[in-house]
Amino acid sequence: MATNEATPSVKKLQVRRFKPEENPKKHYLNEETGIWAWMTTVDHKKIGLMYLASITFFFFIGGVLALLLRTELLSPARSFMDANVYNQVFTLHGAIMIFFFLIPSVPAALGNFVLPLQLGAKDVAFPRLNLASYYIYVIGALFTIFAIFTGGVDTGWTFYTPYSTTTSGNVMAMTFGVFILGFSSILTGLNFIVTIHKLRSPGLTWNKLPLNLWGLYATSLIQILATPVLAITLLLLTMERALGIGIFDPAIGGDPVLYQHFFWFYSHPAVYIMIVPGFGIISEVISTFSRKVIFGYWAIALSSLAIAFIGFLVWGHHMFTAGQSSLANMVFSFLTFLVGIPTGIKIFNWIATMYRGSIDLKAPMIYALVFLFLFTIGGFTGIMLGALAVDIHLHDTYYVVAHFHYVMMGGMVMAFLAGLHYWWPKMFGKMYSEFWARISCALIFVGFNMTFLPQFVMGAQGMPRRYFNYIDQFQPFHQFSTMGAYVMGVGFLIMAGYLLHSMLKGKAAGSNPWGSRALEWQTSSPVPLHNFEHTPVIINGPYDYHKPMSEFQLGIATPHHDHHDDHQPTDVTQTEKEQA
Amino acid sequence: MSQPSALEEKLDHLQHHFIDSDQQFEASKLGMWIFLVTEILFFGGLFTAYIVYRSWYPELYLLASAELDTFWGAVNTFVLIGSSLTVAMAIRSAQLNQIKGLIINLWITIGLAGVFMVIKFFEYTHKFEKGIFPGSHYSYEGIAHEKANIFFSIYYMMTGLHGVHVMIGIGLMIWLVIKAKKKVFHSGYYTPVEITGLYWHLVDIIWIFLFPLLYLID
Amino acid sequence: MSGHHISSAKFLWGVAISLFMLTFLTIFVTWVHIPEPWNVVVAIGIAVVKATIVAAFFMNLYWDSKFNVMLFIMSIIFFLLFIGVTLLDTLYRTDPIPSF
Amino acid sequence: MNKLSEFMLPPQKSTLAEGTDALFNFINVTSLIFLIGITIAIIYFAWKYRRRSENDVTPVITHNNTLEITWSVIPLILVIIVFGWGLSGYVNLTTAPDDAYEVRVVGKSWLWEFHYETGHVSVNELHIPVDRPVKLVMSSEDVIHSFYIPDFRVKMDVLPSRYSTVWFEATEVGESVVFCTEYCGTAHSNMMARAIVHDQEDFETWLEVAGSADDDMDPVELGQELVTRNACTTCHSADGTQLQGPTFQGLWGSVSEIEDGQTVTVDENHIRESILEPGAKITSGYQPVMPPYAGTLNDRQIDAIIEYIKTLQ
Repeated sequence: MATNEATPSVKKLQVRRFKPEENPKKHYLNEETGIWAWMTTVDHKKIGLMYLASITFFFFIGGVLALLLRTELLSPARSFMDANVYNQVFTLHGAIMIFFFLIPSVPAALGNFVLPLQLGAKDVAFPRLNLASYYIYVIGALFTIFAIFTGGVDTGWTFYTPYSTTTSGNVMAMTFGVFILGFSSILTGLNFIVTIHKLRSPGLTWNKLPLNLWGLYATSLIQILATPVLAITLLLLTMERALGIGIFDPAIGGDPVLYQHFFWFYSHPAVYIMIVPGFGIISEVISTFSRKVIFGYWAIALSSLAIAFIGFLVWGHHMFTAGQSSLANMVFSFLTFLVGIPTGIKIFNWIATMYRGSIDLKAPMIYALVFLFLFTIGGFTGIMLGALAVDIHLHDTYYVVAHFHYVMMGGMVMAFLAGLHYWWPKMFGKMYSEFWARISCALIFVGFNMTFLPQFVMGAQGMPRRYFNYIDQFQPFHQFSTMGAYVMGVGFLIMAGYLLHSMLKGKAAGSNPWGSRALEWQTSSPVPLHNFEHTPVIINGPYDYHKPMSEFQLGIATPHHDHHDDHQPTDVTQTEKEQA
Repeated sequence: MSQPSALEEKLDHLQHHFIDSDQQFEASKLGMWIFLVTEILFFGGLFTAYIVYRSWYPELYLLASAELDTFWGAVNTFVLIGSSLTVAMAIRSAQLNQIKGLIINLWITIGLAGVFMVIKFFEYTHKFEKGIFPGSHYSYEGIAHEKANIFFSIYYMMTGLHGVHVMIGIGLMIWLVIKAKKKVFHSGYYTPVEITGLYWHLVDIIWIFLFPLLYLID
Repeated sequence: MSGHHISSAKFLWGVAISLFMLTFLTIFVTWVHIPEPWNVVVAIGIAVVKATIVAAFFMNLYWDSKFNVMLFIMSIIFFLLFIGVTLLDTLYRTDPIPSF
Repeated sequence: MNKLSEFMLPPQKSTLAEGTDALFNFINVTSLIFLIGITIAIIYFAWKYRRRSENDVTPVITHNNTLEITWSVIPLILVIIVFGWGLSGYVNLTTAPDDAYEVRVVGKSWLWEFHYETGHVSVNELHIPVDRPVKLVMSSEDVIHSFYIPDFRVKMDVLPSRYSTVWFEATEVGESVVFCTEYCGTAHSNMMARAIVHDQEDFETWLEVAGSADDDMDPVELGQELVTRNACTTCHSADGTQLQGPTFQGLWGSVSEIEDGQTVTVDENHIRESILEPGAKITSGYQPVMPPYAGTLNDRQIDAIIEYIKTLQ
């Protein structure tokens, strides 16, 4: 224990440089091994990896379901599944992708891993709560799987009443599963907000906070403010089926449009739960691979918060044709356009960051650029759908399907992949094959556009969504779209292949393969069990590439004690307090 | 650092990633406040349903609230405010290291919460006897309004969910009593008492709104 | 520290008694029939005052960090936005009636 | 421009289509210009400023107020234009002229019923006059449906709890497809209808004749016609194919097991009851989803359907 160099009598902060140990023998992956240690771990990094494994599993399931849907749609009417099966499959595809993949993907999986590292903290504020929220997620997932095998659910992921209250199948188990899942999301958000507030390293002021953390912070705020409304909505829906509560059931005097208000009050902000942390990743990646200070730090940070706030006030744009009042339609349309502005600001800031940078087109950067292109298309088609008169024509058609796939998959999933490739060496200390990463990225990019560009045209021509059968005029588009989906599927298989290969036989990555200035790269890869062997001290912003690397590795020595050792010497407590 | 002596005495509770007790306490309290935010929005959904239906059918609320017994509603209000007082006293006892006072105050709170639930139970059974069930099971004919069932759906959801929160509160306080008897709490560490208190006050605040909104519509 | 405010027993009793008085007041007010919509305004007004007292003095927000106060207010603002914007629809719907 | 809109959009067959399409094209073209600009910038920067050595030094550009205000204000102006344009179009779409010809629409899972002021009811066929505003007053019997005619650029949800309206003025004689766009269950994608636009004279003739057209038809032929016209065939096949409901083939005289374990012979009474009150006896293995036809079909028509089913052995 090297506590003596910072004695209680010293009032000034005594910092020195701590160079990260390259390829350490002991790290979080090989200390405390075994199934039981993993399942009971409170280490944020392991919990992050457990989330990562879970969401990968659900992404795979959701993806297979998508391919089944696309294959069925090669021809009109029945080819290998009947209408009821088709309806269940698209419901599951939506519900799994949204509730089990997109919502936890960046915050719970990547966020859990990265957030304390970027703060220089040893863990999140409530580690046991963090583990609990993972198990809550698992329980929610089990309920959903139970629902699938006990009658299935064919309501669409939106559970619109009165269809969801009258249809057969096990809607209750499914809504209850999602209800439980909501708690997982809430607890993660709660944990992150407290962690960002209370566990920042010395010197890490709000204006030095990495933009990824601003993104996660905005996301967490949405999670805690919106998710409870989903909980009450699903509870009311469950009660409607169990006890005939009927607040949303027109058969006994309820109002189904009120359900839509309740549902979208959560589910629109939920879109931002999915995309805002993606913005954070993109900011990190673009700055790192342009090796340049980010352009418009505050513009990007505050626009995340602005999007989070305005995002709460636009839910009614899902209901332009639902029979809500014209006044509400007008207000919602106007506010919807306002969200476009901070989003546009971000795009321009990222491009400006690239200007006169030193751009290295490594896999994470390629994904980030793909994100910029696809998300811009998603954004512009969103403007199209926000325009009242046009939305009347396009609402509930394939145009909407294509739009949100451009935003969610083209935006969010690409950002997630950028983040995954960016932090992969930090997670496992191994490098993946750059060559295969590019191949797979190209396949995904081409396949994605092949899949969804035709859907814009189809939708504008009037092809409604959630259709098992369709009129012949749309067949060529559907076939082209299905081909694209297969190409994309191959891309993802290749990715699974090279990432697995990297995990098993990859070359050692070194602590900072990208030359980043951000804090999480100033510790070893893989990360030590307690993240940093010292208490990091921050004097520069995370994107200050004009300052020497040595200024980013400063810290004060801290005693390193065991995870479960609660008996801390009192003098240490005193010492750190005065220094902080 | 108000009580440095206490800090030095016992640090069993301090987790490894916090620097000191104060940081841990503040973090826990912030966490609880964030949780209360989610609770407010959770009940907020029901209040929204309440307000929307009230704006549509004001006359329904007049008729239907006559079925609710203002007297017992008022008694319950006093009971809950009283229990809020005892919880505040319990925290005070903990802060002053008076473990006996802490346990007594917690027991009184649990008792008052029990009284609340018993009154609620009789209110419910009284309505069930008349056939006032929520939604589609509603069979009472004393209210001349076709949407009376919806009012009672909202009534049962609001008071029922509130009742569930009271039950959870009772459970938490029994757990606190057990912990207190094991001498876990002292003036340097009483975080669970404090945050359970916050929770309990919020349950009280929600009832403060439920009472006039459901019972006092003249 | 802001989080360790200790109230005196007398003070806590005072808070509780003022809450009891306000409860009497809100019941009393229903006996004097105030015309619509002011009866609702008065009832909610008293409830808001009571809630504020509980939040400030029982929950110690009065002495607590600004951020906790902000969180509490923020939750109420978002609730009001939810209800306010929903009412923009529900209050202004037009119900067409078929002519035959 | 015209090529683009012809490729992307269905033909314009109502007075409302032109306005909607103009805004659609405006947003498309503006977006395309921005998208091309952004894409070129990305590719150009990625190439021009590619990393040349590990020791590259980059300039410190933290922000630029003029630039940031510019790229906030220009999009703001553009979206406000789009908002106003969209709103004025929407006001057009929602304000039906007073002299509009009214048709009642009833959505049921999974068919559309159109009631005319003459008392005539047509199923899955909406007959309307050309060059005259038509207002549809719509409601649903069960779950939420949505009434959509792409050629007319109109869409509106059809609710079970209250009425909603949609209006349009068709500009040319012909047929257009009607979709249901709010997911409503198994045969959601088959809940289609045809909007048949007549010229004024034809329309009036149709109204007069439609109610009595089948008077002199042979009952079996009439029955066959009716099961198609009333969308029975959406769920009941005539050739043994398994759909959402029992097939008509071999149905007559068969014994079917109903939900509570009882059996019932398919005779006139059972078929009549099943048409008027489908929920009364559900054949086991099927969902209780069929809408009641009381008020849609008269006795003579039901008899004709029974005669037709008898022939499908």
